[in-house]
Amino acid sequence: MNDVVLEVRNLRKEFRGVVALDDISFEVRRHEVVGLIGENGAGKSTLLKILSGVYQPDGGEILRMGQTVSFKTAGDSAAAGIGMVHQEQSLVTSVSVAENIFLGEEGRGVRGGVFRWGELRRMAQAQLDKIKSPILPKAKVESLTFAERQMVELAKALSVEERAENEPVIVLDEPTSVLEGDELEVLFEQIERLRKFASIIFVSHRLDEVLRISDRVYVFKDGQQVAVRNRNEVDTDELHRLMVGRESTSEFYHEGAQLSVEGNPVLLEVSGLSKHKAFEDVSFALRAGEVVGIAGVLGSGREELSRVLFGAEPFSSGTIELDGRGLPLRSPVEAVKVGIGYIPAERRIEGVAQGMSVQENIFLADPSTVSRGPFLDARKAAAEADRWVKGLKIKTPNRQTDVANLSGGNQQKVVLAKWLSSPRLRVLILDHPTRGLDVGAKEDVYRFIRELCARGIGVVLLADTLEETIALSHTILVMRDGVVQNRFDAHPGNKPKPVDLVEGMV
Amino acid sequence: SSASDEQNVPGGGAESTGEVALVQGIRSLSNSYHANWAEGGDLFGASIGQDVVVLSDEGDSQKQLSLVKGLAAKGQVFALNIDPNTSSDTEAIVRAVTEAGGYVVTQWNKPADLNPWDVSDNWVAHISFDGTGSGTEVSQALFDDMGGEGGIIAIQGILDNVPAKQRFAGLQAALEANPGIELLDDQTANWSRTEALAVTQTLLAKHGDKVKGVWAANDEMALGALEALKAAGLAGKIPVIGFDAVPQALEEIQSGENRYVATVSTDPWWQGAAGLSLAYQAASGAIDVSKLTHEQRAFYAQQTVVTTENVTDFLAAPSAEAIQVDIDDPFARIVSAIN
Amino acid sequence: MATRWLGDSSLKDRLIAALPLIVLIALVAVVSAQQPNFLGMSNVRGLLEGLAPILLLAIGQTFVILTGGIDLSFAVVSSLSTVLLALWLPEIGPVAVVLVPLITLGTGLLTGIVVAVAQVPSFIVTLGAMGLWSGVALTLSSASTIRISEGYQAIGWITDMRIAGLPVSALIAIALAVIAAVAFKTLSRGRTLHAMGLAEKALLMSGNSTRMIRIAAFGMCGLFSGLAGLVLASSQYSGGPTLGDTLMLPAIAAVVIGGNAITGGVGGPMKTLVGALIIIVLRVGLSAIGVPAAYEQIVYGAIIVGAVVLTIDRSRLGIVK
Amino acid sequence: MSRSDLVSSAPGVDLRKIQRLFGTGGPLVALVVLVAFFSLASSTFFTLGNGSSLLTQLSILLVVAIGLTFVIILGSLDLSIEGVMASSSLVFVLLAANDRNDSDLGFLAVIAGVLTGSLFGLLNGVLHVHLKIPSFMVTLGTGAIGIGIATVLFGGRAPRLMDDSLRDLGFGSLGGIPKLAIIAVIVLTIALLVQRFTRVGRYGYAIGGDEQVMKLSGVNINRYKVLSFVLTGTASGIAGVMAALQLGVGDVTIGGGYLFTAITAVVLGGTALVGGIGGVGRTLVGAAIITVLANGLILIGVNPYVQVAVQGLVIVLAVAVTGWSLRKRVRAIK
Ligand SMILES: Nc1ncnc2c1ncn2[C@@H]1O[C@H](COP(=O)(O)OP(=O)(O)OP(=O)(O)O)[C@@H](O)[C@H]1O
Ligand SMILES: Nc1ncnc2c1ncn2[C@@H]1O[C@H](COP(=O)(O)OP(=O)(O)OP(=O)(O)O)[C@@H](O)[C@H]1O
Ligand SMILES: [Mg+2]
Ligand SMILES: [Mg+2]
Repeated sequence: MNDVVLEVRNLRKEFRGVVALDDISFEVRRHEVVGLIGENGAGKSTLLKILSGVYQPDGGEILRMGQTVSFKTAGDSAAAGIGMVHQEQSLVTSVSVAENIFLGEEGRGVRGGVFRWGELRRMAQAQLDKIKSPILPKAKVESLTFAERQMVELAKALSVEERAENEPVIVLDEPTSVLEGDELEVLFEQIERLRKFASIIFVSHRLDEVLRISDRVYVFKDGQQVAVRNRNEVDTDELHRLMVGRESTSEFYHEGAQLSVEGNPVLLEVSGLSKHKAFEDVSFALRAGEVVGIAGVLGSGREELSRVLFGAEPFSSGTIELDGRGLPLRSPVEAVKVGIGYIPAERRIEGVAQGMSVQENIFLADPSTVSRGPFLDARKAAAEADRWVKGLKIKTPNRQTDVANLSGGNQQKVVLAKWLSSPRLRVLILDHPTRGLDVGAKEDVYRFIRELCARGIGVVLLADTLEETIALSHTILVMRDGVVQNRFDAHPGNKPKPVDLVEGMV
Repeated sequence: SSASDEQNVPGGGAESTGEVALVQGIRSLSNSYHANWAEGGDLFGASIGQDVVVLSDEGDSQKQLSLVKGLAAKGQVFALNIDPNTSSDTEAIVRAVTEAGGYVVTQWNKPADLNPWDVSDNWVAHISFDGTGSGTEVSQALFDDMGGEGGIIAIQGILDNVPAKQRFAGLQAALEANPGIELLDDQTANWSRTEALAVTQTLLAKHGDKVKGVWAANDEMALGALEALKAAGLAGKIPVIGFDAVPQALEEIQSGENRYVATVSTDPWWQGAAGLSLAYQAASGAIDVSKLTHEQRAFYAQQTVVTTENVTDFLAAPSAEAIQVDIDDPFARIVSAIN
Repeated sequence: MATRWLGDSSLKDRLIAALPLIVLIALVAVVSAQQPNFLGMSNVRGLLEGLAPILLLAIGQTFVILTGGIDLSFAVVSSLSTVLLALWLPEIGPVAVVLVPLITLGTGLLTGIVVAVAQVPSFIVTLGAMGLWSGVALTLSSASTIRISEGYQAIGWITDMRIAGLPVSALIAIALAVIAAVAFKTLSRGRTLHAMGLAEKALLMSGNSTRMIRIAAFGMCGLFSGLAGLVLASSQYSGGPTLGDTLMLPAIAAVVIGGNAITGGVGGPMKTLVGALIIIVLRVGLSAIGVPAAYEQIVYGAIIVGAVVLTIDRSRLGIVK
Repeated sequence: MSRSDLVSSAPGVDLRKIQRLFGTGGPLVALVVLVAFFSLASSTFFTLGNGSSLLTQLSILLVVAIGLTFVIILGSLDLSIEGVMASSSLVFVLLAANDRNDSDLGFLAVIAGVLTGSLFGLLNGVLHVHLKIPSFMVTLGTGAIGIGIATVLFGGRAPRLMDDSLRDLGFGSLGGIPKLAIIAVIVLTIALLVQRFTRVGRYGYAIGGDEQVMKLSGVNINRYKVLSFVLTGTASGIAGVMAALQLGVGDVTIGGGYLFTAITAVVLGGTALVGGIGGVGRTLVGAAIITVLANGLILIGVNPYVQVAVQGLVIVLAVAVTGWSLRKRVRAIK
């Protein structure tokens, strides 16, 4: 069985009270791409973190090339030729791209403890060239956008191939969740190239992707391995069933539930909005119950636009009106006061308040529903929190758990709950709301978006995929280089095709 | 013992244990002035065959006060000879001692309008030194050395400190008497050698060769200034004076090479020994505080301007015999009543 | 089985939380073993009188430290407030007792505004404020101690009044700590300061005015500095431009040694209370058990470190800076 | 937006180098403004005499602050500086020719003094890292210990340094430049190189920037944290010896006042207390600002009480004004 390059047997991991992995067995064969899917909190990242020496298992063993090994630190695992792209970004923003790519593994870049910058930059450039990225090795990571950082993460993982003496294993935990169009293609090209001499573990919640590039797919559920399938013997529906435990609803996006907004009053009116070096002369109206989707690739300016609408960044000219009244928006404070909510892409820092409990996070924006005067109504708060945890299927030991201990997807659900729990909410700005959510959860989110609309709340949506954008939106703006190229009416019935959007995007 | 400190009978604790505890309160042992003071106290302790406890507050008024209050814990009458950190601490200290039924002699710092007889017999006396007088004297020594001509720079102590102010007042008095001398500049260096060095350097740069003499409110700073002079190659050309008679200053005066003209000695050994002795005699009942005169309870004690003539008398700690006279009669060195 | 785990961990948590208290008790035990009267009425009273100003300063500092900032000017502000009292009590009498804390509240708010609006690190701003306010205090008092005789009765009670033989100053300070702690627990936004220290950006992105929160925290610190000033002036019968300065490090140490995270987000006034008690016992205890003055600093330093080893709750601190 | 300045960040090297070294112009501007102001306000400010006194006053502060930079970059703090300086100054003087004992180790004494500092640094680092105590508290404690040890060594009377060749380092000068300043420059150069080209230096930034992430990369964080503390301790040791050379004595209070001045210098220069950002070069600017300010205020004869106040105000203004344009809406300030 020397064909197996990496194997785990009966792996077990508990976090004070939570069983994250329960008797997991898993193997990676030479030069194959192994897909790993499972609902949020199924234990995927935990397994991968054990493989990369971040966590220590509570039971079971890891075999590398048939030899039992134990990875005390991330260094050990890297030395054994295992490279990892973490789900939550793991770059040090205060230092350069080059340093990040080789952090702790500078190789030729450091001689006798002395940094040779020229060499290090050349090495980094080589890695970046692999993924055709224009990013400069000397650039500070903090100056990069979220997705650009993801590319650096990728370059970092790819650098393992040189390091590993033989049979490198490259582990990618949801690398595609922030990538779009071109970037995705680059990634898949790389995987194709790598598989010639390396093995790859690939986690994604986009089942079609998984099927497209994996040879075998493992399905995790509640910390257990519930199925292994070869690519040729499954389809996405079956994967979905294995994962969620029920048939995928025929009508994933609940398009049927999309109500017409004809004649609804205009909530948010944006006219001639410009931000220096970001976007120009953007105008649109958002009606009660309407979803305005904004499509565009990186640098299209849509991220900046969404932040400006929330007051998180100043704008240079134009007006933003709510119910026909102009908004000062000097900070998010004013935005939230008038009922604008925002789900940021930067979940770890701007989304959840790490270190605070799930409950505290849920009522961070608007505790009014659970307060009696200035005081907290503890019983009500507890009940409400539990209701949200149940309603959004947030996987957490209890409402007191530190939100930092939740799986990525579940953290996202907590952020969602934070806004949904506010009766003040009039407009919700969603920047990649389903990023990192499993299909089941995605479906829930779509359902919630429909319900919001039904409640007459307006939604500005920066979706993960074009399909999502098209399916959920009433109106679609397509942006390129900070300018709105096209507008599509996407009411039920006359939805545009992805290709229609793409031509405006690139 | 709690009964006895509820109604505070002076010496109420005395019944509990016979012996009187001997306590010195100083800033810290990390400066030679207070080290010598503590040494003097030990000499007294030895003379009656008892150990002396040293409370050092590290310049922290609140700590000093807590320490004094802590003395009550011993449930024993105590005799305390203390240098209050600042004059704002004095009243709190003496009241705390009164409440604990101990006996205290304070030195240097006290609010002008507060006197032992206003407070209680547990505050035996306050001893201080007329900085103005000595300030005038030692300044005169500096001016004489300069030949009564030229400009000087003055380095002041911590600004809200009474002796610091008196000493500067002394300087100004001396300036009145010496029209030939001009005060070019005065700056504080907070009693610190390091700061004094920096300040002196700057003032030298500012006033150049107009500077003919350096006046410092204590020896630490004078020695700092001296280093600045050395660096500028002016050591030995420009005379320096200070206060407190710390060992290194005395050695400088003795060697004379750097023209360290004079300092003022309040005789810290005496302050330690006589002060503690006075408190002890009150505590042990040897003297009846209520019968002491106002002059005996708040007086300026002798201090000496030290120059090459008399420096040898101040170089080392006094012998046990030498100090015995002051132990027997703590009032021997009274110069005058305070105010 | 999961429940078993929960049971254990929460027990462990409770133990960790109790450690500062255990350390305190241990210290007291050691000292009173050497010094039976240490827990005697008169000495306890002495300790508590010493506790009051440090505790007040430390509580104020806790508000700021929870937000992840620090206020280095607080001790100097308390000195300034004693000077103001000394100058005003004879003039306006009891009014000064109300006015002065309000003024220090103002200085605190001012600091907060500079930090929040100009977005300058609190360390720098308050370092500057330290210089500024002590300059002001020196000038107002023309650098000398001002004895308070006329109008003293307006603050005299703070030192003289006793309840069950215990000084009212300390009792008030402790009461304030408890009130603050209860407020943190029961107010619906009671955990906002913690959120500031843990995740400022997330807090702002949830529409909380991090600016206002920060300003308020510094305001509280200023207010408490003023209260500490009242106690100091009362126990010293005077105002002095440097009266409270030396309490700066002890008060900050009290906050941290009680188990509050210096990086913010973790802790509360009750931890501070225990920390302040530990510091007080240390300051007096060492000489009480007869540690020679020359070695006191060494022992003090060693015990500080030793105590923190036990009192810091690492499981909640995350990264230790 | 970000992509464009990424691609275009190649040219304009010189300016970038200066920035990388001395930080984003701000503090540098403040320094220039102060120098300009004092040169106009006082005829003596820009003279050779004052120049060399500025240099001497800068040198020791600079060395302390440089050392401190290494731990502040980690996001940690070292409050033990004054205690360490006290101990190392006494160790040094008591081992060199002095008026207390008859030892005369000459330059070896210097080494011993410096190593005393390194040892304290090691102690700080080990306690902080391995017992997981906030550096703030560890160093508060060890600082007291340092003062304590110094007090014991001091034994009631400051020992004098009698070795003339060593003393000359204290106040001698080489071609008009004080020897102390030359020492400081050497320390500065070494520190710059260490920070730019060694693992301690580089990883310091990464650890301060995001320690959690640093863990994921498998670097042995603890080692480099401890090393940083050793660097700081060593610098304090050097500073202690320098101070002893300058004053000609070993003294318990010899480090008095350096702690806060040094922290101010570091932060004023633009090194963030939260860690990750800054550098030794910026500290030079910060220390210079402080020294110029103190010196200048005396020259133009500002009343001593007011001096403290003015210094405070200028420090805040310098940082606030120079950083005004950098304000962001969503930002953790601390
Ligand atoms: N550090 C931790 N402390 C406590 N619990 C944890 C920790 N890390 C993970 N868990 C728990 O372990 C379970 C598995 O988490 P994991 O991150 O592996 O899920 P996942 O499969 O990666 O989900 P997602 O698709 O959302 O990333 C979750 O219930 C999570 O709450
Ligand atoms: N309540 C608040 N909480 C947190 N940050 C805020 C708050 N209000 C404003 N800010 C941010 O603090 C900074 C300074 O406040 P100011 O009132 O100048 O905002 P601003 O006018 O948008 O700033 P600018 O004039 O630079 O655009 C601004 O960037 C602002 O976005
Ligand atoms: Mg995951
Ligand atoms: Mg503005």
